[in-house]
Amino acid sequence: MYAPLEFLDRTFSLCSGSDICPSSDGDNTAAPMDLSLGRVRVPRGASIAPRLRDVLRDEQNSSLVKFLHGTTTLAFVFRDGIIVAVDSRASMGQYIGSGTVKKIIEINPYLLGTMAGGAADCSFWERYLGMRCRLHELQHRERISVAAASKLLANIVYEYKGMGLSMGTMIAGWDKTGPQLFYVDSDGVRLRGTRFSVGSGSTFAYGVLDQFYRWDMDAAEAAELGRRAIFHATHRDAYSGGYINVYHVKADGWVNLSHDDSGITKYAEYMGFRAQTAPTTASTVDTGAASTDTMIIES
Amino acid sequence: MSHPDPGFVSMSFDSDTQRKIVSHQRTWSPYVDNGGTVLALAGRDYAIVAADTRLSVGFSIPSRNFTKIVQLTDQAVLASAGMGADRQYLHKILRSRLEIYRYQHQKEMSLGAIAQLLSNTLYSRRFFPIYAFNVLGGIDANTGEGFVFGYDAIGSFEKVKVVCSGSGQTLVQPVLDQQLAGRQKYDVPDDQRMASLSLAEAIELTRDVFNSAAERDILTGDALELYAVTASGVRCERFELRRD
Amino acid sequence: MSQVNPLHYNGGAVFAATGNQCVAIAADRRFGQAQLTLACDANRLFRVHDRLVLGLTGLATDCLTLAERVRMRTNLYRLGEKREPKPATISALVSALLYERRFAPYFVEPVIVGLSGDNKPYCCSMDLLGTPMETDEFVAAGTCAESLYGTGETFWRPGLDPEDLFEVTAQCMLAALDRDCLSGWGAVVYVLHSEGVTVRELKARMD
Amino acid sequence: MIETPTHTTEPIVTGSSVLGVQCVDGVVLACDTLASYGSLARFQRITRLHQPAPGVVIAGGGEYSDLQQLFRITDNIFRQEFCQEDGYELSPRALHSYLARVLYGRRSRMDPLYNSLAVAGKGRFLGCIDLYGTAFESEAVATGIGALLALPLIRKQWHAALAMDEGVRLLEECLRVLYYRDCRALRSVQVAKVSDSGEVLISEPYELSNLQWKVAQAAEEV
Amino acid sequence: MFRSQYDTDVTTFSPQGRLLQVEYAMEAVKQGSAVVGVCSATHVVLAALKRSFSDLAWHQRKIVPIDEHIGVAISGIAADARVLTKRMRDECLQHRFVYGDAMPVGRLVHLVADLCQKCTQRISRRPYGVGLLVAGVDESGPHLYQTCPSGEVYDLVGMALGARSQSARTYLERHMDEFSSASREALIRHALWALNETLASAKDQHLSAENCAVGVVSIGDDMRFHLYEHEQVQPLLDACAFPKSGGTATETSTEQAPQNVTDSDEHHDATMQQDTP
Amino acid sequence: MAGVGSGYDLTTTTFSPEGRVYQVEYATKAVEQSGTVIGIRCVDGVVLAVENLRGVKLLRPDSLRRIFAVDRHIGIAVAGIGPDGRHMVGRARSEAQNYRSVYAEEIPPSLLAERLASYAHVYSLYWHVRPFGCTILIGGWDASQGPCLYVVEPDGSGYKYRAYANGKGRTAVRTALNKLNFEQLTCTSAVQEIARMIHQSRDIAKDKPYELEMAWISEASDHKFARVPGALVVSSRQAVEEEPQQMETGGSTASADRGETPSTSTHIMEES
Repeated sequence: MYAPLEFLDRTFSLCSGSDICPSSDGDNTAAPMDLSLGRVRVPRGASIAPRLRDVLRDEQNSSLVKFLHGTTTLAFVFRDGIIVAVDSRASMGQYIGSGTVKKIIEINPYLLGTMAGGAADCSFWERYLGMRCRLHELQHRERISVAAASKLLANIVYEYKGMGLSMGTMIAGWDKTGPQLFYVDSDGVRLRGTRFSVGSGSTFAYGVLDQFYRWDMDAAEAAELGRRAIFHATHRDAYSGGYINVYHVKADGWVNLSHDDSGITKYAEYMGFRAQTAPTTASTVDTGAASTDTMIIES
Repeated sequence: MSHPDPGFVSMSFDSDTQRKIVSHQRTWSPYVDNGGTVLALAGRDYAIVAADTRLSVGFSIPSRNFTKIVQLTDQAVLASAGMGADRQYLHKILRSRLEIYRYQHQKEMSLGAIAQLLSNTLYSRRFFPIYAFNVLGGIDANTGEGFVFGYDAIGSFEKVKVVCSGSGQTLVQPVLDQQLAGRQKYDVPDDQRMASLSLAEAIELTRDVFNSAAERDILTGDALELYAVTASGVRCERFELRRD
Repeated sequence: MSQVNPLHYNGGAVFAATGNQCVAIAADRRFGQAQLTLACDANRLFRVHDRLVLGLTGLATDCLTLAERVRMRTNLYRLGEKREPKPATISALVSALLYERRFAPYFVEPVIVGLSGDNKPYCCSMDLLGTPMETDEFVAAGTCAESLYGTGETFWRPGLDPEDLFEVTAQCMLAALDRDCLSGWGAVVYVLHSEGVTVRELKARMD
Repeated sequence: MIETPTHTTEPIVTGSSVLGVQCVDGVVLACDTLASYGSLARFQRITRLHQPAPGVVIAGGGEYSDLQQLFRITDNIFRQEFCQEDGYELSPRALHSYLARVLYGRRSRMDPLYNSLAVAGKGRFLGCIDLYGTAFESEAVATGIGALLALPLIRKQWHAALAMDEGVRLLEECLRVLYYRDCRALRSVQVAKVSDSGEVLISEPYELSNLQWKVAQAAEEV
Repeated sequence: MFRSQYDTDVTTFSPQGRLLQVEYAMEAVKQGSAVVGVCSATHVVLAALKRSFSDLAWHQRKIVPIDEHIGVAISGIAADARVLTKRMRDECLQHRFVYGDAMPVGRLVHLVADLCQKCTQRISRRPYGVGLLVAGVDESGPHLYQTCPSGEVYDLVGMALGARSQSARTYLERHMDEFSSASREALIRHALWALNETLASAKDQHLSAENCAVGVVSIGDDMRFHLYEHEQVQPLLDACAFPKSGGTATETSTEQAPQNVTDSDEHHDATMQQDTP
Repeated sequence: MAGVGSGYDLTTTTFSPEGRVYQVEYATKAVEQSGTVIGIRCVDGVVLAVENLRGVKLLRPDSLRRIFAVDRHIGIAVAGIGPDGRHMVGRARSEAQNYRSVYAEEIPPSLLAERLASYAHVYSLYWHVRPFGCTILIGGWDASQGPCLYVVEPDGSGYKYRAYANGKGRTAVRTALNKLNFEQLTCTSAVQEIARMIHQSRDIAKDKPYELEMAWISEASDHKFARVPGALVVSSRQAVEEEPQQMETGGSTASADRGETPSTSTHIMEES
């Protein structure tokens, strides 16, 4: 549009025309429906965000503020690649929103991301990261390095620093330089390392991980260590639990190793139930005959 | 219904209690919880999306017949609890976006694509969230199997077989876990725990849990709108609930 | 994050339900500090005598203190009255003990269950100031009270015999615990019936 | 960047309840003629009913300046319709949906029009919108304190064959109850009747009659 | 038209007070393949001849649904048409979003017309080179509108645009008074016959399932715009036995295998592809 | 005319040596192409009339529109390029609404005319836009001045008229207008006069069939913009068509030379 046309519109825009009070009649019309489609509509820092924050922090909105949070995730580099292990519980306050969340996000066949903190934040931005990595491959005709991918995520998140994003994520992958592991969080911290655990149960996981970690473990042993660390976190941390998912990042991409129930099977296997009698299955209680038997320990 | 929390007595250990008392002047909150419970469950070849029809503001009920469900396509139905105004806005936006999709693709949007669209729509308002707890249910076009999706307010979603949301969530979800998802059948392998109910049985179960929820949750009641999605299309039924 | 409310600090849940000449009370086993689980063998059910059980959940220190005070007052009662107290009596006692601390209350949600003389089930719960709520259906207390009300409302029905009452109580307890972070790690069910008490330990998720 | 405007975050000059009931031959709206300034009954002869076009009436409670702005908005809408001259007549339901979008738009800019509106129109249409933009249709509508005091009464008396005159009497009875109990209410009220075919009759303000002030127990015959 | 200095800028008046660039834009409408619209008291029918730009290419889209109750036939530069139809769809959705009901056809058409007019008064861009036949229904009944690059709007009972549409217009003018009471099938037949007229002069060419599209909207129960293309249009074609002899001297023998349709007498340079999809 | 082909008449930003802006004059030429448009201020209101030429036989009967409502008390008739006119009408409606949101009163036609004149004028100043190819007749009712008729020309000039005509048959109509006595002319009689003037200004052989579109802001429509009742229009048109004799001056398709200055007797102009 030629500059002079803007001048034309400005001189004759209606609000400047009326001298008494600038009736920006724009504010009375119904809010137009935003139809932008197709492109991923990345959230802008809404101009009303500052005032909104104290509203959202306001107590009676607490049920809104509580998005899905809490978790335990870990990842470590070892001789044969990277083991990534996570739990599967997402909680809203003390209520378990879901017990079957997939907290390892498959960014692409060579890159994994983990989810800790805001479930929506992590899944949205890591899915967005997957798109950016694909574009990188198309432009440079080679896979993006893990360092670059994690830097992309860190820069994106830094843009929204202070606006309430809550993410603690690990980017694990195998590129030309071998297995790489980065920790990126919503404060913009980005660290390269060999052993990380993130989430409310990370202290428990670190305890097991630090004690049994060795560089020259084989894949099975390393996976078991990861599984064990997550198990202890789920046992001790109230906000972790559900299933233990373990992935192994190898030269030719990641592999989904296991998906075990931590609360029952793994507890029985690792801690041995004090129970003497066979485990019971508590099945349907319906108006019909009470056909079930429940695990009974004669005290 | 949350346990009667002794508000006046709760000595909050919260570190920023001091700040809360200081910044006492209340900015106007754009949010209000109009309550309501929504539920979605799926069987082998059907999906049920149900919601009560009560709109409450504080302790009064301006409307006993406020639908919380919108039929997006003949294979996908969405229900939202939480704030009524945000719900109406969200449903209008999604209906328009689906219309545009039909223009561009000359076909209906698949259930999975709708799920992702809803997640992106919610997340695009990450810093001024749409206060709606959504459950999306429908039939997967190619496999013909029923699926439902549970959401939080800003778009984190998960593909499951049964989900409940809204003010009666804590009342209803454990019952569904136990009766339908069989989460307490500890020593049965995961993939065999799901009770396979027929559509009629599933409708019965839905009515039971809503009656229980209406007993204990003051924000749920009046009537139950139930949409049954099958390969042949969508059927809507309506049942009365407690009106007190 | 979760030490906001003292009633939820240590976690814990109690559920009680009545049946045909029997009553059951169940409690979880977790003792935690906010998100940290310290012990999986906490006991919340205090057996006053074979036909009366007091369940206490909430702030652990208050529960233990209150339990001891109830035990003391019950023993004085036995010495004075030379008979065992009826459930209603214990309810009144607990209610009075709580209201004494009206302006610095015990953060406890007691549940009193028992069988009176003619095996009539007694079931009562209170809030932390001692407001008695007697019912012949079921009661719930603790961090997952709503979930317990939900499951109770659907599964419980009047006139259950001891075996079925145990089954219903167990199902309600397990289903609710699996939806709550701060309760679980095992559960115990006491069933008081005419012939006596059966105590059973439930296998629950340990995460 | 200009400081975000914090306009009406708490109402100053306010109108109280608005009542509405759907009858078999039309819809009745009723409200008193008071705009209170806090606890001062300041403006006692204002109208909270407005007829922007034949066949539709809107009434509102809450911030009176915002209500006047809403009346202007509806006038503008119907003036545009007049100028279009294309035979498209904005239906009451379309106006209801439009006003819901306006209120939701203002709410989403954290600058709400602090009102709750009732929209009555031909074809027995009765809709309600609150300051958040929550819009719904119902056979009985009451805003403000009316939702607590009057709505139960209307719902109890309501039946499918309720005629408009009975509806007027019913709303008058509710206005009496409000006058008894709502300290922001006034005795002088206005009633609008919108018939099924669209004739609109807005009464002049009149005083409520036969009020009962005797203390209940002492009254021999009640 | 001798080359004069008044016909290069859209903002230049000629001494006779004409806007030549706008008139040239109206010519672009004639380059498009033929479209016909007819309107009765209860229905509006659009029929369009679809062109394909090589033996391998699919036939272009000439009839575009805008909303449940509105459809548009385009003639002229197809790319311009897509911009306008997309805008029309957005406006209809916006109206539904705000008012909750269908947008009146007249209001939408005048909005598009104002868009076209804007381009004729500013130098920053060329006018739209497309004419639209808008068929729709609303409370005031069925409507057929035509918009031109100049911003002119006509409320019509029938119209034909595009290449050799004059013959179709003469057909329509001759049967004008039969339209208002015509039934749905009769109206479709009129539209197809009119469309067929435009082919009369071109040798060995006739309407077939690939190159013909029909759009119908009615004020009946569903008030929806139905688009018939490919095999769905065949029964409509069969229903109207094209006149072998009489008025139009076409000997369109149906048993001839349908050749691919290339407008042999069409000449347009490669860059300015008319009606490219 | 001197300007043609001299190179001085290509943009609005070029003066010819003798000080004329030909592009603006060519714009007023465009106005004369359309059907005759007449506006008359009568004692009890203002009548606007347009001879809509039915260029296309397939048009829906009486669907052509050149008279638009701007507000409840103001109507605009457009002579010249229709779309340009609609653009002006859109602007007029926004001005009216803007005025109302500030002063909570209906906009006086004089002020609307002035605002539209300056809007049209700016389009005749810059090279990246072109002047409006239409003349706007603004008929309205003003509490203080009663009925009033304003006309805005493409060059941005706006004057108040007792009566005005433009378009194909303008010269014949203007001569007829001079004969009218505006002190007693009522709206209904004005309608009949207009029907006759338009009929006589047409050259039966060459001109296309036409539809008579009329609207007024009169006491009959209690000072609100309204279409003249169909019956009155039809009856006055039939009455005129039955009259045998022909007007002696033939159709005036020849475009009158723009040379005449606006102040000649054909325009009854008052200072606005």
